[in-house]
Amino acid sequence: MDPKWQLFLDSLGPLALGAITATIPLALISMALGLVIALLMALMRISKNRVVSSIARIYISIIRGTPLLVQLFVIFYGMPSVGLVIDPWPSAIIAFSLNIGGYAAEIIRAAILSVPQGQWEAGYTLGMSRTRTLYRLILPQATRVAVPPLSNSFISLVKDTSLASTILVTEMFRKAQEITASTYEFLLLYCEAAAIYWVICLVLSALQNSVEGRLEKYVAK
Amino acid sequence: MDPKWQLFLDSLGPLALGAITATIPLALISMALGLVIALLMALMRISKNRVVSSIARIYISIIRGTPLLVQLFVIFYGMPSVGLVIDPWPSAIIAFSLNIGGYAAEIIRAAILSVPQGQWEAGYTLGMSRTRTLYRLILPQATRVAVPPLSNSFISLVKDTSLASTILVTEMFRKAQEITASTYEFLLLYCEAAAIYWVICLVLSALQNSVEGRLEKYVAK
Amino acid sequence: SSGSPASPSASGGATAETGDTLKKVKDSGVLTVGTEGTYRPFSYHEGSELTGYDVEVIEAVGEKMGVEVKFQETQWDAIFAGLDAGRFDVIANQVSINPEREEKYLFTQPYTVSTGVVVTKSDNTDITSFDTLKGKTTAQSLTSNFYETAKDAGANVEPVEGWAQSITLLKQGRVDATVNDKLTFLDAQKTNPDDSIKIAAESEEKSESAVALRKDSTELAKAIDTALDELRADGELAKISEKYFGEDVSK
Amino acid sequence: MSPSNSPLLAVSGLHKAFGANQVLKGIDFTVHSGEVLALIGPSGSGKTTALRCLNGLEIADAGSVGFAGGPEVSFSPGMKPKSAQILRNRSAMVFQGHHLFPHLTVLQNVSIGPIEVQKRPKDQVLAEAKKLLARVGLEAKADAYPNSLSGGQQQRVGIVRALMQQPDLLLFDEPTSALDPELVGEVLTVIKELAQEGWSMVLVTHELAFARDVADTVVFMDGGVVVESGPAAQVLGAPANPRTRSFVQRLLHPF
Amino acid sequence: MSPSNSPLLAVSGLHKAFGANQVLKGIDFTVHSGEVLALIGPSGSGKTTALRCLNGLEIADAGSVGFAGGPEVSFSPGMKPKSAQILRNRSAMVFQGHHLFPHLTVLQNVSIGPIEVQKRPKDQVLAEAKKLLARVGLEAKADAYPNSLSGGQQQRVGIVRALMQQPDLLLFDEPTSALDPELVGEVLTVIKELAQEGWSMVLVTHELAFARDVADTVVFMDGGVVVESGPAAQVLGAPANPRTRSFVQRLLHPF
Ligand SMILES: Nc1ncnc2c1ncn2[C@@H]1O[C@H](COP(=O)(O)OP(=O)(O)OP(=O)(O)O)[C@@H](O)[C@H]1O
Ligand SMILES: Nc1ncnc2c1ncn2[C@@H]1O[C@H](COP(=O)(O)OP(=O)(O)OP(=O)(O)O)[C@@H](O)[C@H]1O
Ligand SMILES: [Mg+2]
Ligand SMILES: [Mg+2]
Repeated sequence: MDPKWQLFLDSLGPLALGAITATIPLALISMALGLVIALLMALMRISKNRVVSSIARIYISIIRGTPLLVQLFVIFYGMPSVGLVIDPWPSAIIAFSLNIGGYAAEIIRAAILSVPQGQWEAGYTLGMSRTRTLYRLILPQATRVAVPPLSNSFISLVKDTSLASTILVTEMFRKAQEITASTYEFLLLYCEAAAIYWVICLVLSALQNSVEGRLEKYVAK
Repeated sequence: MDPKWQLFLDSLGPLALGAITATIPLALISMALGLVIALLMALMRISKNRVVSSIARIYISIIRGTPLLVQLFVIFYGMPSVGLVIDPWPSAIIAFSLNIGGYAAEIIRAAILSVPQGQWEAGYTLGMSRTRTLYRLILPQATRVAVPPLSNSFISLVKDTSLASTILVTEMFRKAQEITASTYEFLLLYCEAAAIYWVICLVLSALQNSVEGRLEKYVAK
Repeated sequence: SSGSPASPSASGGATAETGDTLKKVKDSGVLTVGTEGTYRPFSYHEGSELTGYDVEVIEAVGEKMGVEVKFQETQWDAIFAGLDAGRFDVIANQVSINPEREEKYLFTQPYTVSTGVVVTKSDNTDITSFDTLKGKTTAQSLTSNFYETAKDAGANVEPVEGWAQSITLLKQGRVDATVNDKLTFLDAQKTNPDDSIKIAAESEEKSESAVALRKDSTELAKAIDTALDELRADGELAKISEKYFGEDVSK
Repeated sequence: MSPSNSPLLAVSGLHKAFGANQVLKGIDFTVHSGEVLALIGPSGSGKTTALRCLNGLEIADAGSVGFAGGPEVSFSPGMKPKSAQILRNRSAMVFQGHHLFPHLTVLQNVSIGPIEVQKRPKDQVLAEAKKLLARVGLEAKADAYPNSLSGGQQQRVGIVRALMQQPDLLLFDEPTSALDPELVGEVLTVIKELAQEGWSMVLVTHELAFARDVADTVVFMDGGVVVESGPAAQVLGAPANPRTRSFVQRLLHPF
Repeated sequence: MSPSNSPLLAVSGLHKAFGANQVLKGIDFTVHSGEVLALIGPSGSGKTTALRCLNGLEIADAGSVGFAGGPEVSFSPGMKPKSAQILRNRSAMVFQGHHLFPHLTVLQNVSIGPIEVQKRPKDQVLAEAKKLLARVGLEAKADAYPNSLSGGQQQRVGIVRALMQQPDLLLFDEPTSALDPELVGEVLTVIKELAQEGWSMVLVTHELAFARDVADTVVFMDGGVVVESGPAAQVLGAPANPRTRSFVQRLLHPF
């Protein structure tokens, strides 16, 4: 057998293992936490309180305006200088969550704003508070609007987890680098990793479509 | 003066120079070419010809499903194996353009689809061809819808140009790494680079707002 | 142009850790070591196992000291920052000793002595020495010692991530040469025999690599030196070296 | 239907500006128990804004809205929206665009308020909801989602949602203007029946023929003031004010 | 208006299905020069679909649409949309939702077709456009963007855009159903004037009173077939078919 092909087959196991044990959990946990942050930031951003909404605006602007790599480095290498030594995995999760928090905040905000004003008023006129209206009426409808862009963010996140390799987290891309280091076949290995990312993304896109389909009824017509 | 502060000031010049001579032109040229590719792909994607639209769909899926780093490597390190040796700068521009082409295609497609069907029909009923209707009536309206997500893509691209450093393009991030290599102050330098990215992004966001404002009249109400 | 670093003394010391690292290591029974894990044959993975010359050497040192060795893998870019931040106690990753580094960090006695080599395509005839690199283009890892070596020789340096990329560029004809550790070249030839490249020149001066520590870890440095002495004395160090290189490169 | 002497609702001196745009410039009217009041007037004259003030959805700058037996709300600039919320216990709104909740079934749409806000017993609420849905001919649609209904059906659900609030006063904002012409009838019929049953209501409408048929009183607004008001037959049949006359003429004989 | 003997437009045997939904099941009617034909019927009966076939916007599965002096288009399944485009030279469409181009000024909206497609001389087109805009009371709005106009003004621009095509036949698809009730009058008045000037038109409408006033012929469609057709006064005043009768009744007396 062609030795390259052999290497490809041999690497498949370790790479897939890296994807399953690190890339995917890292992405899932960070996405979940990031959505909580994003919801909070989105609500702060649409708050009428100037200070509150400015804080959210600056947060979002910094997260979106600076490279994720730097965000990872600041948390992992920078925090110790203020006495906070955080382990690699928690560091990665914190950084990715904060990052998703910034990107998804804008998505959630736009989704909330896309729900017709009349839906808020219909809630108010039933005697509901702003909060109850938000949770019972607006967010369920905003979800449908937010799913496609959020799953795009999630797909980006899956690929971005490769940056965790720079702060000692051994995920799939790091595995590829390790194999490269002893075989010097970096192009083959990187393409193989890319193929696995692609498969993950295809699966996620399919999931997205089915979720979207199920949420279809949530859209006012 | 504090030596860190001194280093910060000393580095500002080289980093800014890197941004002006490499980061920004790289991003601008790639964005321009990428938009052309994206428009083509978006049109192929909405074509009624199954083959044509499948080609576009697969292209978009691969671009969005695989890491940009790998795309860069394939073009720079992989193409020579089929006899195509491309210099660093052209390689970077090709990779970034193809990448933006994939992401922006979906944005442009969505924007075209967001123009009410009635606008197409109004064009047809005046005797216009599909092509003329597209260029004279649909695209100008789609532009307004596409500007915000496209400028988000552009902002991402600005930060992503840092990956060009891996294929021998000396842009801002590479400059920061070079300074780091001799001073070991990588956190300071990376944060400084991040700050410059942030400033660029703030400027771009401001531009986006003004463009959006000017396109306001293009939206059907 | 080995220009002096802009901030020689500012952050050399531990940012997070102060006081005696040795005591901490002894108390916890764990020596934490920073290493790349992607630098064959010094620090790399065989399957999922971290291995390599540096890895085995520092493990042997740990054994002599009676402590467990724990590795933290990190990329070269961030390896000194990790040391500064106290993420690990020492670096064992072919850190070669040079004056700039000595200003900021502490080194033990060297455990690798090697030479730099100029690698070119086999059919290249105009590069025959370090001096003939002048005006030529070389591919170098930005963070390695040989980056400066190549620059000093007057070459145009293209920065890359590591050996694999350097050789790829060389074979694609995009660069004329790469200056690298002779040991790396030998290992690469062992793994992937390739007669399209050759050693065109070898440096006169030896490069020495040692364990790097924070400036304040003087006690720990002494302890490691003692352990290395013992390893030399009982032939252990030479044995490890033979295993990887077929000869003793530890002196 | 004969209005009693102490009014159910007294609106007086309502003023409201949006920025520099003074939309309401002192609106007064009363609604007696069992009375149907039709609010008519040109587009932009402030009808919707006035109606929203009655429900506390809009905070007027000045004036007051008072219900018999309380609450009475006196508006003032900078007033907290909260203070006007008590008005929602007395009246219920049917919107032009129905604004049903697309993610809830018809039954959930009409019972969410009574169950979650008014905290009435769930069983009782659902039974009442089913009765009212049957009343407007939609018993079969209880578990359907709003999007699967026709415009007329949606609007009838909107009316049931308002009735479920057990209000003293029903507020309608052009309940048929977003409907297909053929579907207008089914909604107007329901409203007419409610009026005949004795419900008090304020009805903003452009259906002058309908207003003439069901309303006791017609209030004609223009430019933020009440130009003319009185018995329906008089205001629509023999308007005193030339502006009223021209408006009525334009709607009843458009070409 | 007395229709001449050879028809301007002859529609015969139009069939059209969307998937399993057979929308048109054989539609026939003729329009003579100068005749106003009103197409009425319940929602979903296929009126819009039929009208769109006349303009080649929809490709019927079978049947033909023929204009006096050509073209005549015979539809067949799998026919190229291109082949029906020639119909657009003879008729012009006014849409329900006006569909003006928001990025073009009023003047550009009405002149883009004649200038860019018909390649008529620009000066001449612009002069004609201004004349027609003045004719519908919009000379002052030539340089405004559609969004700054009221619904009635937008729809009048839509009519001018169709007139600028110099068609033989005007097609209207419920031109006032998206309008505020008060704005309906200004558009109906324009259409009525055009009818009086002798324009031939097919008018899909729910405004039965208007149809009775301006139409020569009324065609009542239901379920994809023509149920009844004849002189306006007869079909609307004394419908022969019970379905026509119930429909007319429902629209004229909704409550
Ligand atoms: N939330 C708001 N912000 C700013 N202006 C508003 C707002 N609501 C209404 N207006 C303005 O107030 C004026 C009156 O509006 P309103 O909706 O009360 O009129 P209306 O009589 O209900 O008209 P229509 O018959 O078109 O429904 C209009 O000029 C409108 O633009
Ligand atoms: N492009 C399309 N694809 C699928 N179905 C369609 C399409 N256009 C129309 N239909 C269906 O064809 C039927 C007739 O539609 P059409 O718009 O012609 O009716 P109409 O008589 O104009 O109704 P209305 O009075 O509501 O405008 C409807 O059931 C509609 O859902
Ligand atoms: Mg209103
Ligand atoms: Mg229709």
